[in-house]
Amino acid sequence: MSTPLLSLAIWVPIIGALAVFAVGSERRAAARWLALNVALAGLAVTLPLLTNFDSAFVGFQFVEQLPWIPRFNIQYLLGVDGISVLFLVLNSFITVIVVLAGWEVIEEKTAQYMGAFLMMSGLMNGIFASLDGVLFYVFFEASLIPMYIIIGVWGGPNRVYAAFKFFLYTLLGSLLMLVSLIYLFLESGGSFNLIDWYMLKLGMKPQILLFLAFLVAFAVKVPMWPVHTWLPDAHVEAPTGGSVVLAAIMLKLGAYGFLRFSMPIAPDASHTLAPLMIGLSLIAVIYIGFVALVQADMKKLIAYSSISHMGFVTLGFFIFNQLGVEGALVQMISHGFISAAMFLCVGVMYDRMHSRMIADYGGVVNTMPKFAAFFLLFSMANSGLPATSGFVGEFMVVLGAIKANFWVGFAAATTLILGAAYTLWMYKRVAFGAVANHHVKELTDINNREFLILALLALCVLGMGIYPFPFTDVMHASVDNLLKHVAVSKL
Amino acid sequence: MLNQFVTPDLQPAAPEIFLLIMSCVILFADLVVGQVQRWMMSALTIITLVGAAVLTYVTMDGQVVLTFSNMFVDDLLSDFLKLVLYVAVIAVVIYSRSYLVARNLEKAEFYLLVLFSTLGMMVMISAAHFLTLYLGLELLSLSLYALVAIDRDSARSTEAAMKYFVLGALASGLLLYGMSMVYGATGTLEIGAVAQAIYHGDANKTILVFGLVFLVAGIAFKLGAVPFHMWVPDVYHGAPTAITLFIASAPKLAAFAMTLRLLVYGLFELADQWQLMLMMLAVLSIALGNLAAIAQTNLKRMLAYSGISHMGFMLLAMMSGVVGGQADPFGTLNAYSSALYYSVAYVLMSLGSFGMILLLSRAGHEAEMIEDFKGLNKRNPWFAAVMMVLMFSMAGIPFFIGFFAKFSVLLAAVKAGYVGIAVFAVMMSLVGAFYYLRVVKIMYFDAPVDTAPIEAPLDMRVLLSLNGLAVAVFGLFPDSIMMLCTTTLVRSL
Amino acid sequence: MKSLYLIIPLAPLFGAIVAGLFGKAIGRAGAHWVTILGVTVSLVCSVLVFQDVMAGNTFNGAVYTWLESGGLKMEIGFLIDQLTAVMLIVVTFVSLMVHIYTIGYMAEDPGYQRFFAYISLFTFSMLMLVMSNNFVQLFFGWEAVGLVSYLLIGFWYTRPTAIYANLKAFLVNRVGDFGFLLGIGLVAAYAGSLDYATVFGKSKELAAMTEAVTGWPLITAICIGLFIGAMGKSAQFPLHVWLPDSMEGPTPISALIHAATMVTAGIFMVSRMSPLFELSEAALSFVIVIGAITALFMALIAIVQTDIKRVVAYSTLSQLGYMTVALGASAYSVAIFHLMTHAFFKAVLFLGAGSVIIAMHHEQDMRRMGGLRKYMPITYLTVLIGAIANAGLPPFAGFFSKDSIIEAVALSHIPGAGFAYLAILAGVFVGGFYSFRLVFFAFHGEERFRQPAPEAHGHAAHDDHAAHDAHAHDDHAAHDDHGHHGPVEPHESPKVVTVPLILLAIPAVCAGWLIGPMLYGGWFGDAIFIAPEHHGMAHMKEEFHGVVAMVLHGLTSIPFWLAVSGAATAYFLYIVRPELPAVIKQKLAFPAMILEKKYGFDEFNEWFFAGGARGLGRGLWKGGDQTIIDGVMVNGSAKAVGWFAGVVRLFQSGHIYQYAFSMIIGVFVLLTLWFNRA
Amino acid sequence: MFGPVSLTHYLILAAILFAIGIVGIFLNRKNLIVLLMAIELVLLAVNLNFVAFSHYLNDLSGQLFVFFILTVAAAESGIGLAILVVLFRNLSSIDVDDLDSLKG
Amino acid sequence: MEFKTIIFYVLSAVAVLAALRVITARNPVHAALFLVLCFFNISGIWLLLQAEFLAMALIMVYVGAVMVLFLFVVMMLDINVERLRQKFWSYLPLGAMVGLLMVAEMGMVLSGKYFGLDAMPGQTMPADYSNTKELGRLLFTDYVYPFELASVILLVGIIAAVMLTLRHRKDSKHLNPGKQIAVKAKDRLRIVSMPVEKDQPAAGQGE
Repeated sequence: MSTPLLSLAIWVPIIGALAVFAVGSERRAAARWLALNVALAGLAVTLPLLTNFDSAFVGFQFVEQLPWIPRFNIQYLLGVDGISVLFLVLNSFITVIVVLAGWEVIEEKTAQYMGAFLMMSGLMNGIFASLDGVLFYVFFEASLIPMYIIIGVWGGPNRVYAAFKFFLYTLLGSLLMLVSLIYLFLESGGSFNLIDWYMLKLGMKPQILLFLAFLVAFAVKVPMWPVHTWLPDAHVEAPTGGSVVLAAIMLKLGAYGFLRFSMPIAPDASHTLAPLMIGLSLIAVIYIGFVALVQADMKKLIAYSSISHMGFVTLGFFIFNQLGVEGALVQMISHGFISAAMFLCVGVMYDRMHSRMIADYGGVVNTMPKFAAFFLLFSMANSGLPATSGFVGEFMVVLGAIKANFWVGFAAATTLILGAAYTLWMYKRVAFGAVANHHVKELTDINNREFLILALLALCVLGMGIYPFPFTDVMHASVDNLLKHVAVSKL
Repeated sequence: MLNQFVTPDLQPAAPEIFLLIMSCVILFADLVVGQVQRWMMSALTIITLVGAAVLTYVTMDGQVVLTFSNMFVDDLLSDFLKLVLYVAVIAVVIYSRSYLVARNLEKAEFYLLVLFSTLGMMVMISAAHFLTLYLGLELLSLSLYALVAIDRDSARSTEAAMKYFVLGALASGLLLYGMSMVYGATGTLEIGAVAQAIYHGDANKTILVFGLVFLVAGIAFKLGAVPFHMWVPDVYHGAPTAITLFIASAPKLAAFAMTLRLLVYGLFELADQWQLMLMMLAVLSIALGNLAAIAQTNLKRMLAYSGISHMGFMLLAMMSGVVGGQADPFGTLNAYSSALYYSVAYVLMSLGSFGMILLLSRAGHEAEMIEDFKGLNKRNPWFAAVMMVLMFSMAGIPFFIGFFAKFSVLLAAVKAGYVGIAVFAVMMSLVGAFYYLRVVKIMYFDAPVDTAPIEAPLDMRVLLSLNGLAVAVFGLFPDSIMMLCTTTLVRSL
Repeated sequence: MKSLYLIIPLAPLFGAIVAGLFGKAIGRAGAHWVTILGVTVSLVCSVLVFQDVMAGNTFNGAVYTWLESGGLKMEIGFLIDQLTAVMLIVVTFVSLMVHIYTIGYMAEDPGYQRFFAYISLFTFSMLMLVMSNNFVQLFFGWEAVGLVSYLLIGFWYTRPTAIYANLKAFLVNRVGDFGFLLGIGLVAAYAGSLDYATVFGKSKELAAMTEAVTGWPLITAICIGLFIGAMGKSAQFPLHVWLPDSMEGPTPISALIHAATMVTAGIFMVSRMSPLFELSEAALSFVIVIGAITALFMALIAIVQTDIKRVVAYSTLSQLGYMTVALGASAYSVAIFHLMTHAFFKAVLFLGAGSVIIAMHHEQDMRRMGGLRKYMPITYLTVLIGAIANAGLPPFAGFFSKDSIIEAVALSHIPGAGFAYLAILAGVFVGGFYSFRLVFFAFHGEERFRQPAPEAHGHAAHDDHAAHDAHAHDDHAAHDDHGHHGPVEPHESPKVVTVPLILLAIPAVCAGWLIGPMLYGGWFGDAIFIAPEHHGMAHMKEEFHGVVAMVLHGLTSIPFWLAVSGAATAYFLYIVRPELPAVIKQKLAFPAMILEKKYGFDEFNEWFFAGGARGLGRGLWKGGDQTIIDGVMVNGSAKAVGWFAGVVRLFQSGHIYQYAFSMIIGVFVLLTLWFNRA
Repeated sequence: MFGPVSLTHYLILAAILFAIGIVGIFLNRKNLIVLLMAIELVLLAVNLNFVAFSHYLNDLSGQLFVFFILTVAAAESGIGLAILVVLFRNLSSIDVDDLDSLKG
Repeated sequence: MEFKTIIFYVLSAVAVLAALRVITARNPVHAALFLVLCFFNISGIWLLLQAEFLAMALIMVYVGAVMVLFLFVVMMLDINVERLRQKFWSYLPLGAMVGLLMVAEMGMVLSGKYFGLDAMPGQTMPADYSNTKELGRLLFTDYVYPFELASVILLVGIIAAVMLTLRHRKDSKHLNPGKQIAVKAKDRLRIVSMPVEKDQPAAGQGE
């Protein structure tokens, strides 16, 4: 057997996290250096996934299969396809960023902070790599724990409410999924293997019910309207790193779930309920767009913008064409970079001013020109400017949507206006203008560490915007296969 | 006449006999040792339990052996449960010691009563006759009543003991009434013979069901299922924490054994009837346990209510064994082994949780309020992590043992077609997650109020750590215990 | 040759990157040298390409595959044909002039390097736009110029008006892009490709289709969608509102972006899409009506403006309207021709205005000028040339293009052409009037700059807009100065300012003479497609007998006399009877107010769109998210559970008898239930 | 009904005693001792059941069961009364209503 | 109505009335005495059922030991009798209703012909049959295991009762069994070696 790359991607960060915990917060420097090394190692083990990935191959690659709980035929079954492979790399990359972002800022319980993020990184890799229902579920839920701790321990003043809301909201969804998984296990004659489930014939009613159960689970995670209200709270209260991971990776889990579970397992229900999904997605895009416009808190604004962008993702999935699905996937990755960068930008300011309120800022560009340049780039990317990654996904989804239904595309395209409006209006109030107060006047520009982080993300954002071909190239075979599968009725 | 009598085979009961003898030894040793060297008591107790474990393990052959005129059964199930029981009791003894010493409660009687109640549980586990079941139950209960009142100068403890006593006696009355009805209907008190009689249709169903109601009531009391749960919070709360630890852990195994022996071994033919009763109890327990726990500020009380809901889950598995009067080899076995697994998992988690309260307690300070855990992460990250693992495990979050317990129970329920109830159960466990999270919140998010260092003997620290690790490790590799549960039941049913 | 094409956009990009990222390292001189070098290289290459294209070598090919999905292959590639070649020359030439001019204009600005980086970046974006061979790249360039425009309008980011204007510009443009994107989406959905050549090849098929969901004629839907984009970028009514405000940017920007190049992107795009537009009568009607409205009504506003740059800005709007009208009349080549001539003379006007502004120490109000002619002769002369050209008097550049437009509209038969014809004729008069009003007001008559501030300074809005142009570093000081300008002594601007003015004035005079080859010489070859039924151009070709003949003919035509009368009116009102305008204004208070309020668009947008969106957002947030979802659903259910928990607790009263009772009831209920079952 | 004494008679008598015992438990709000006595009544009823069944089934195991119940009940009473005494020492009352410090 | 029936009804009636008084009596001493009465009657009924040994045991164990214990405790604790009766009547209707309903329900089940035992008029044993002997035989053979368990239960009862109620008062005189057992002969008995012969002291000193 070749190197178990996926297992490495999962367990290197987790075991590393335990090691970081063991180092303890008293030895701060040692803890964070170890954490950085672990994060880098985590990234290093995911890179071969990309280089060795055979994009022409339909199906799962790097498959690892071991019995885990033979009692219920639960397997330690890992594998990636074109849909999931990129997320592992993205996740590991973001972990590095997060570790760097918390370098000096986190003064309390540093080891726990770093360890929690590494732990989460491993768990989330597990989610993307699992091909067994229970294994997926286990990772899916376990990842709540570190996030709960992160929000609660290092969060803002209202962190307790936010952490609870986050945890309970997401748990609500996943518990229903658990029942669905069990149902599928029994229906499939005793298998938790996803691939078996894909082949499983199901009646319309079970499909609808399964779809709805999965919907609750994934919709909360995405989050879709109207189960989105945990996100702004969680984002606002979470420390910068938490917001970054939340926005960049965690939200993707829900969307990924739609592709992995809902659509292939219940294709007929997916088609039947597509109008519902599209409707909810469009509400997310438009309704949330308006809501984002009036936010006074930067993080909240970006959080709402995340919801809106994720609306694009779900929209892309449920128009059932390749442009839509691939666009949505591209959007997910791109949003991973952009939202991470946006939250980091807010974090940079927050670290200096300890305020996230837009009104407390003004004229930041005067004192932090380098930072303002990055911030502008990411703001523009957030509003979907071509040549940034933010454009690619939105463009593809809009094209796909218009192909599916003009009015859907029409509604989706309003994000062009709304997205620009709320992002740039915020940028205007924060960065432009004369120096608003003496706090702003005393701001210092970003240091080398911050520069490095932002520059890395900027490269990603631009690179993906200028040459997205490799990203979609990886997906083609898998997405194509998925769409073909979904097109065939299971009734 | 007398010459017909054959001396019973004592070997299957060797652990019980050993335990009894050792109890007497300890009783006498107390006289000799006196106040000064009490540690010897706990050492002797542990030696006794270990010895019993060795005996149990050595005599374990997987055969179903009946002895004492078919009153005692030694099967794999009993051996397995007893082994878990020893482990639990050993943990209880180790966790309790410093707490008891600090309160001047470490009397020989404590160890004796613990051993006697252990004996009672062993008798229950091995009961093949209504009488032995009853006697085992009483042995257990009487010891527990006394244990609850062990801190005799505490009004709270004695109040709890009184409540426990009155309600417990009422419950045994109910149970006995049910037994008498079954006796009347079948003409026998032997569990196996009862099953045979019902199978052959000799007994009247109406009377059986009439008796069954009382039996279920008695069982439900012991498990602490709604509406027979009222004693649970008060007793858990009122009893000294060391005793609560004991009541909340090991007896659940015995209660499970009792449920299994009475309902499955004895009245399996009536499964469609008692399953419905259990369903009512399960639904009520899950709902009420979780809801009431939310409103608690006392950790012991909270864990009591959580225990009620856990027992509801266990019953959920018990009620899923038979579908439409038909026993399906996979489903039935899975249901009961899930219930067994759930009980074992619960005991493990319960031990750890109450152990944590004991860990934080010290002379003059009962760490039983949730508030007392404030900022534990600052004080001691390791034990905060252990408690977190326990809480998440109780909430049924993976990768901990509680998740797989819940998982297998839900699987059994869905398999039996109770999808609605399964959904209800998970929704209620969402409510449950709230109060477990609150404990984690207190430990991690809040600043410590009490900054006294945690003083606990090394053995307790080590064992508690192992306890937490077990919850985590058996969560990562749940199959070993699951398989054990299944095998046990396959070989014993 | 392909590498040559690549050099054209990449050279300015290189300059932009160097100046932008390493501005500090290379210093001010380094920044302007590297960018000017880049643009110069670009210009040289453009000329080479132009020659090559004239020799018949067009090019259409991909550079790399940008994306491929769902059978849609999107490439970055170049389409080099006659249309592109013309645009290349215009863009690079104007850009180079602006670069040079900037050296002088921005000499003291602290953001010097940044400015050069921006304008080079703009040049790159614009070049990408015009060289594109597909919709994706077009859209990229489209948005990229928008971005740079955003950056440049807000160049002086400390000024509230500037950052208000740039946000406004971006958002209004986004509204246009919204339509544009829908148009592109329809193309992609129905043509299955975003490559020009492929799409144009399928244009006939597209024309026969209807949109599946809406039932609209497909080609019309596409064209109107695309044109909405053009309306945003080319500031057509009602999306014109951003352009006047964009004058907040430094003057070179107004010249480069908001007059010569970016705003004409829409015109260029529609011309590029002529194979599609030609197939939709409805779309053309729409185009011509919008264009006509813009041409006339924006020109009217210019009459009442007193800010010198704003006059030019509204004039630009009006001229863009003319171009649009030409498009609607299927006279694409005329539109491009006007685009080109306009680029030159409008650049002259803007840079001239800029020169005046420098001379006046950043005073933009014409009421504080007058009689500048003798102080700054070169500027005066060039501005005069620009004004004449703008007014469309022969034989200046504007004449040929404007006249051709009028001619083309007259010959057009599509619905709306009649209205358009009247509108643009009226526009000619107005154009003549405001052009000369500017000249007379600023350069002739009384020297008002030595007088104390007139009452208009009390107008807050104007104050803000007219506030100190350059020298942002001295922002606060400038604010303090404002309104207390001491007597200024105007003087001619330095060479870096005047040389580009002169260089631009030359084509402003003579560019029109290219009319023969450009319009009727088959210059554009296959680049522009005209449906046979739109025979206006063909007819005009027959009528055309050379430049001189046209000039002579022009002298007898109505437009000429309208323009002249407009100029004469201006002379009368501002030289002969300077006190009259005030009187007229008093007499016609209501129309004057409408014009001064610019028809109330800004107020309406601010109230309806901006305020409405904020109101809606707040409503959805407070009402939807906070009250209904969080308040009722989330916290409500949490509260309900909590309340329920409290109730459940009450059962646990602590009394034994109650506990016993609960047990008994349990048994009792079970008993009763099973008694009934049995 | 007034025919020869049958099993049913005994059972119903037992049921009546059982009910009285149970009602006694929750009816009594003041005196814990009476509570204990009520429990004795319940056990008595059960014993009666066993004896009656034993008689009619001609099977001695019922009587043996009663024998053990009596034994256990004695031990139980002993412990119950011990707890009662301890409680009285702590509370100076055996009022059932006073036993409410643990609740909620 | 045969004699046995009359006896049954008389005994039953008294037993039920006594039971009712147990739970309604004002004075706990009375309650205890009524319970004794009830036990006596039930004992009589058991005699009807030919369970002679148990009937005796009930009297001896219960009446003789347990109830006396009850009485001791009642008397030992100083209880305010008046207070004990408050609010009794307000709960009575509910209690009576539940009790009656339960009896009715149980009666309906039990009076049905479900057992099939009524056909048997009960076993009449031969005159030389000894219920006690039979019980004893079983008790020490088949029931040896429960028998042992019962002993353990009683042991627990003892231990518990002692643990809960035994108080070491400072001024109380008690023996420490541990010490007693640990006593060694040499602690208590000092063997003094005395010379058989003793020196003659000075005359007259020993007087």
